[in-house]
Amino acid sequence: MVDYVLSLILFIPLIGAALTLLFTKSRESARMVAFVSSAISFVLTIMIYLQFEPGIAFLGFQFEEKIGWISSMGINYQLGVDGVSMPLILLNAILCPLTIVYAWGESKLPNQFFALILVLQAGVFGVFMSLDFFLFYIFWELTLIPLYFLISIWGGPNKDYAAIKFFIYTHVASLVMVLGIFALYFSTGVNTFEIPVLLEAFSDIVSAEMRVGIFLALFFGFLVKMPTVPFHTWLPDAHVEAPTAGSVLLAGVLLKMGGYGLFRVLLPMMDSLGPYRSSIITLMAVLAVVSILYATFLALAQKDLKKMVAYSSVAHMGYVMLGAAAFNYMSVSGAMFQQFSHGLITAVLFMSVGVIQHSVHTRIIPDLGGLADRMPKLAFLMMCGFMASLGLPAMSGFIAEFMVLTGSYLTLPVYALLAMVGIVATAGYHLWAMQRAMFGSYNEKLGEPHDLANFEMIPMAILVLLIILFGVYPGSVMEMFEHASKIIPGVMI
Amino acid sequence: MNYIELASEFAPELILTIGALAIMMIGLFLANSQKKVLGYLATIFLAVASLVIVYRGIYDIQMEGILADSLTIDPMSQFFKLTFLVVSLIVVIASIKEYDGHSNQDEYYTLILLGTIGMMVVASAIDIVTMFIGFELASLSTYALAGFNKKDPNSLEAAVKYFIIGALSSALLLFGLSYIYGMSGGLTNISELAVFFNNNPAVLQSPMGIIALMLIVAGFGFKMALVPFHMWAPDTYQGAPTVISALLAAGSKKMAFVAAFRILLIAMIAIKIDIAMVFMILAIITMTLGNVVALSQRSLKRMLAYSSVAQAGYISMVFVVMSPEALTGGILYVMSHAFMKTGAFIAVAALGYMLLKENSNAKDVDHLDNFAGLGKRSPFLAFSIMIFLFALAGIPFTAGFVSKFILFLSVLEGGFYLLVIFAILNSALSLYYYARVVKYMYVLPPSSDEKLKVPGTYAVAILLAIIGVLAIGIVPEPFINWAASAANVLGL
Amino acid sequence: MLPVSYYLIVAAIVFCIGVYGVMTLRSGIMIMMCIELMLNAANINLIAFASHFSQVNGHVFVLFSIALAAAEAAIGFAILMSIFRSKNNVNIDNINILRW
Amino acid sequence: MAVDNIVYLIPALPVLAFVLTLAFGKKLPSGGGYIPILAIAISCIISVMAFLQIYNTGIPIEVSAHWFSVLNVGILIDPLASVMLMMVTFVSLLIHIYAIGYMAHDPGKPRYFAETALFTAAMLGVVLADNILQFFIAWELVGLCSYLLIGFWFRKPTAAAAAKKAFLTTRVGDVLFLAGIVILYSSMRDVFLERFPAGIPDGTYLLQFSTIFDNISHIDPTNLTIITLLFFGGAVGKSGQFPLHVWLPDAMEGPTTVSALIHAATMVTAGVYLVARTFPMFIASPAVELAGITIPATLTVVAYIGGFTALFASTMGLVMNDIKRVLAFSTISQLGYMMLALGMGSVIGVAAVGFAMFHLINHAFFKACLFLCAGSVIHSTGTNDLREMGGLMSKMKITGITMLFSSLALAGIGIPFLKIIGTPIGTSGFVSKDAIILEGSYVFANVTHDWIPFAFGVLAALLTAIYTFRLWFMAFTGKPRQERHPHESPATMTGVLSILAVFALVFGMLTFIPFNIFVGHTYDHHEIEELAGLAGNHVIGHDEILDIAHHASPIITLLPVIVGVGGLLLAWVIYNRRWISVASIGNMRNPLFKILAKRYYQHEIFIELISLKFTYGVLALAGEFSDRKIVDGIIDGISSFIIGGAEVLKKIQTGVVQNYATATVLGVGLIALILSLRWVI
Repeated sequence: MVDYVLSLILFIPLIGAALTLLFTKSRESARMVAFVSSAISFVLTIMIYLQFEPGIAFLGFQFEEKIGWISSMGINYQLGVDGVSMPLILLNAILCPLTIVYAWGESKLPNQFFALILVLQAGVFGVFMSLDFFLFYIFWELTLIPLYFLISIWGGPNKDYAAIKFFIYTHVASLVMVLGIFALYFSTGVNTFEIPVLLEAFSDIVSAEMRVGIFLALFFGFLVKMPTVPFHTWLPDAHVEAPTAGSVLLAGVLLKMGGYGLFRVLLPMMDSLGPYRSSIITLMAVLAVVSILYATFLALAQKDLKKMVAYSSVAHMGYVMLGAAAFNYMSVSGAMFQQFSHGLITAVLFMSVGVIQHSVHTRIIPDLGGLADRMPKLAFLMMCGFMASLGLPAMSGFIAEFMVLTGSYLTLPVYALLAMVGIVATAGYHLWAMQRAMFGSYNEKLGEPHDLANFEMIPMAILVLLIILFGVYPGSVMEMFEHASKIIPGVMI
Repeated sequence: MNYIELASEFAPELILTIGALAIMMIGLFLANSQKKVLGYLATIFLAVASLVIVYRGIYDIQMEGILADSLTIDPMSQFFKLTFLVVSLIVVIASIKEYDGHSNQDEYYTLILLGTIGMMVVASAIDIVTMFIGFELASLSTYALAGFNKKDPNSLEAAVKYFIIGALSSALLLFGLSYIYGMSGGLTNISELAVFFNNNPAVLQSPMGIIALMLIVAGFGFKMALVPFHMWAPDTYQGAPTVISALLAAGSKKMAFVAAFRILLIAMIAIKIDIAMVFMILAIITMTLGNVVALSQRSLKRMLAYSSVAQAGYISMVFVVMSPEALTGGILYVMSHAFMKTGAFIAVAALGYMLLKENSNAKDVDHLDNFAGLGKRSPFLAFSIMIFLFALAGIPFTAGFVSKFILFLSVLEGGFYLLVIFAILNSALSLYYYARVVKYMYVLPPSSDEKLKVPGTYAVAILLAIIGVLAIGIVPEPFINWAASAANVLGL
Repeated sequence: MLPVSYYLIVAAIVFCIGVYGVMTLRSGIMIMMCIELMLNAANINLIAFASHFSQVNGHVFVLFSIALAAAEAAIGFAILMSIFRSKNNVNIDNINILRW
Repeated sequence: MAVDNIVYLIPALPVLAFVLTLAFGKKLPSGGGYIPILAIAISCIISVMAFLQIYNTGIPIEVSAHWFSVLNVGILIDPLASVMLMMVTFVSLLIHIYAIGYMAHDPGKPRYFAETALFTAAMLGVVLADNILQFFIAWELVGLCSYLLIGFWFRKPTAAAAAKKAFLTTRVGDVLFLAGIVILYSSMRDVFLERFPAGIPDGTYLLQFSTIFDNISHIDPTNLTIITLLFFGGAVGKSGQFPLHVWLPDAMEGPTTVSALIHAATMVTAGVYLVARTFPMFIASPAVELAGITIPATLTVVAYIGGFTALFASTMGLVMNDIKRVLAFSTISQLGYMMLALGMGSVIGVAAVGFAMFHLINHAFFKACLFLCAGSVIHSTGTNDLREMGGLMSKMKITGITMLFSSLALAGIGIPFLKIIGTPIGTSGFVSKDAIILEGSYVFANVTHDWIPFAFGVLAALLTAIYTFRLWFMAFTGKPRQERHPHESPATMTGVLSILAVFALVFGMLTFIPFNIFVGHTYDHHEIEELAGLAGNHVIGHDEILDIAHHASPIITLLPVIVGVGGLLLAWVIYNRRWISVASIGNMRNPLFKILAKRYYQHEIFIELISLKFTYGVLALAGEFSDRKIVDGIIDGISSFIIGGAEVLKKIQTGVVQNYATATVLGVGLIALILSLRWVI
């Protein structure tokens, strides 16, 4: 079984999706089938996580599977995991079942809803596992479709605009990325789409301009996905309209695909960029810092709680970029950990916002007020989430930010210090929102809200516990990231 | 080569010819209600012809110079013939229900078979005379088919526009070919022409050669529906009977590609730079205009027509890149597009049929509004339309993705960055209107809750197309190899 | 014997007249006649070349082309007849329900 | 070495108490308040055991373990930490006991006790940290608890706003602190890479205090000054020094016990503790020149900011009518004294740490006592407003007397010149403040001829006495100004008050000498001298300090007491005897009064101008505008351009077939044009 374990993890959600879509008639059976299939994936993921040995060698993949597919073009069905992907796979395996539990009460077309979530899960697994660019791109695209449907069927009032904007914007980016893949494919001349082979062959490309061009094309694809200012505007719109489960997965795992691409594909190329290396690093650093500061101030300006959280995602992903740009193992492993941690944190935030929306039917911060009075459980969990998001120590976000900032200061001191300016404003919008939405006297116009239902509270509580757990003891996840980042060629130790 | 051998070489064409004649004859003796049999008969003939082609070999067959050097059988011809046959087969299957009880069914099926023969002749032709004849045979049949619903003003308008522009283009093509004939000192065979022009490139670069090129490109551009020779296409695809639109978009359009491959890329390869320049501009404006205007369409057939225009733009990048890889991609794209477009049109036809059955006065059955809530009314139909549209948009696991992937890869490999960027942006743009249909089907509420039952023959036709789309999408290897061997024929 | 260019020039003129007619005339029948002109211009070319090179190819081509032109005319008139039946004229410039 | 194995329980028990109280508090009597009391009591006992061990052996307790990456977790109990540890556990314990009574009627008790337990744990984390990052983590967590507890009555909008303000203002300091850590890591890394070019050996933790202190001399002096200045920035935020002191008065929105525990005794002193903790770095930081700007030596900055804050805050304390705010300003002012004391380190060396810590501990007792007394008053009168109090002495004897004692301590009343075995006689505030002013700033002035810190100290002492007794006289003497009938608080509360009052009175006298000797052992004197040498300073020895202080002129020696007693009398004259009309000074027409009452317009500057007008109004809204109209506007513009273009382009399709024919012919022309381009090119 171990031979195909990755395929199992990948395909069980897909099978589950098919079952859910075709054979479940009631809400109860749909969510049960969906939960069970994602839970099986989770268990299998834990199994391989425990067997995983961190940091064998650069491009040393484990649990590898390879089946020829389109041999004339060197395309294979090839899966494998290493330290970069393993924790992210774990993240995906954690978040999806929790999201399904959170959406336990979904009553609009439940079988389609849960099926789409499972497809999304499978797509993201695929991206993190693929060792073949063709396969990678297929899964990369495949994640768009379920989310497009999640937004456009279960979305808010302006869902058409948001869904299509999300769809087209990210599609354009992935097409640019695929151009980079094409160029990489033919200019290395190795006649294969295997990621490890292409990465190793990248330095053999004679023309430095070509190498930079490939790098930039791929970079653009990842940039939009992360997203980085100024290519971020699809994200707030998508979040505002998406149903909570969609937002959770969008921010929780889909954005991570962008960062994953950065670590998997671009950083190993960094050393081969020759004379352009420093300008590329400057570009990345500028984008990162601009993302952090700009998105932070935007978050401050938002009246819609969900939009605020969306902008906070942009800012947090800015740290990922900064860590990658600094290109030393501390910052890179911090950036990787930031991805992991942000996935957990943002899920809590979106779930909290979802609960507010659901029980008082508005998310506009000035219209809320004093919710802590009527919804103490929510207030507690949301407070935990907000604190984690603003980078409070003993929560996972701090570990990540500390590693990123400390690491970045070693190579990009000015940018690291600039990024720190955002920290105060980050605390500012979180606390301001908290003050206006949760504290003060209860706004009676909001009616009688119900506090968290159990199915909402359990996933949020689990996430909060995980955030604290990883904040207090980053342990094996951090170890994997560290080993993975130490062996990237050219990375500063 | 005796006649028996000759007949065996051309068994598929002969079978269809016999079939066409037989159907016409049998039709005389059948009542309208019984003529449905003819549809099954045509299906059988087409199926048998396809099987013969497959049996005869599709990869490595090579027979030159049959019938006074006018025809050939090579992987390219086999590839295109099989494509045409499958498209016709799907169209015929779908038509069985569409024209059940119609008094002119015998003519209808005869015309389809004759048109298919014409296309197959073009696929095989290596002589410009033969090619022109095949071209005209296919065109004439389809002119009539486009106007087949004589009582329907849309159908008539479609036919008349198609006919006039078609005839004009034939004349342009013929005039261009006459110059080729004259310049080469009386050669009509393509390989001989290639030899001649390669030895005397100056001839083709003379004003006369340039005029010939202009006219030939215009003639083919009409069939391929390249902007600005595409003007007939949206009107005709919209007005013609939907199944015939499928035939036009998937069949006769592709015929122009195979003809152009042979004439432009073999015979006139001496001026490949001029050809590349022309097609570079045409490809860019074609794909851009097609996609942009498709955005504004509310009639699904018209939208598919513009999408078809845009796809022709992608395929015509082959004439710019002119590398074996590009040609492989282009040829594979031809087949993929045949499946996707046929499927899409047939699915629209099925919906139209059901809506008309529900309410015989329904107008504009292909209007986008009629697709609202189709996911609830007919899950099968909605799902298949979604697959076809996503395939057209180039979403993974479909034929459209694989062929776009290979085609765009080869264009980039050829160093045509600008072109590929245009193609990619257009591809992204196209997602907008495809996704809109999907949104209508799955997001918007249906106008009535009544379930729609897809008739059996439609379902079979759609399934065939889906199988094609997914087969190329999931197991592309054999198809790519096949397309590559077809591409090798041109010896680029 | 006249040089071949004379024929070609005539053919070109005829062709251009045909093109002009297709672009400007209203009646379907007139347009079809113009198309015939264009086809025949091509035929003149072919014949001229064929006799110039003393070849038979071109003649064959022309014969086919004439046959095809006839078939084309048949279909064209059939379509125009149908139009005439429904509209009582063959002015095709006001057949424009399908547009945009 | 039994204590070594259980020291981790010191912070762990309160954490456990936090979890238990949070989970089961609702079901237990007193909101589960006994759980943290028990836990903290045990922590307190262990702390004392640890103290005894260190006192006896002279060897600090060090426990360390790998955490992740290049970081470790560990516990370091040296004399400095030990005294702090005992103070924190003890005061926290007393305040928890007091809170059982004080919070008895509040429905949010379980939450209160959970949060204070967490706070205690975090504060102990600060104290025990053996590396700067762990210090920072705990430092942030105490900030969180402060936030939660200030906003404890979250239904009150002012409380919610105050909580946010507190968090944000301290966050400014925290970011500076974090930046300091980041730069420190980088500098340390450079130091070690120079020493081990092949790579830093495993098990070296660059942020561990011991590692840092061993390598200070190798760190680039410019970096060192920047790092310490940034650290001090953190301390400024946490300890409410100018200009980041604005949050502390507002923080009084929390329950009074919280003010006593967090905003008087423990958390706000963390900043002082930070400077004391990293004192070797501070003392080694020279004045440097960076990009043409001269940056003064860090300790000089510390001294000036501290001294200024001491004076500045006390001026505002003069006019406040809210009993707790007076105390809050007093806290800021006293923290300024501690900073001032530390700032003297460049001359008096490690003695500065001793004086600052001594004042810190004393302050913890008397200020906690003052706050708890205030709490007791508020508890019974139901108001914070001094103007509504008066004549409480008769109703609340114990509260009044304990408050009087602690006020005496705060005002620094004692007997000058009289020393028994070297120990001055007076309230604990007198002992420590006297040490700071005389043996600290006077000696400093004597050596460097810089009299400004001394002046700050003396002036602040005068004002301190005035506002302290203004408060006491207004609350406890005169006629009752309220309808309500106050009553004495329950025994749990008054018991705690009494204990604290006793400490406020005698702790200073009892421990002055041993305390300073003990704390002085934290750092090796010779090393400190060497480090001071790096910054170009000469540290004088203990005997020399005493020598200079003893030879000061009697006026100087008397000055602290004179101003103390003078202030007391002035307050008595105005607020008890009322020989001078309060109204004639304290009205808004008096510009001096107005500016004080408006607290130097800090609210206007900080809240209105910086946060609302600039950050929100300018930056955030400009960002929002650019995002919607420019960044997204371009995207939307492209899409509407294309869709609009589609509407235009589709009109080409006129439906007239002749036009199509024309297009075909034009197409041929287009091809001709393209082909002719070739000739042109």
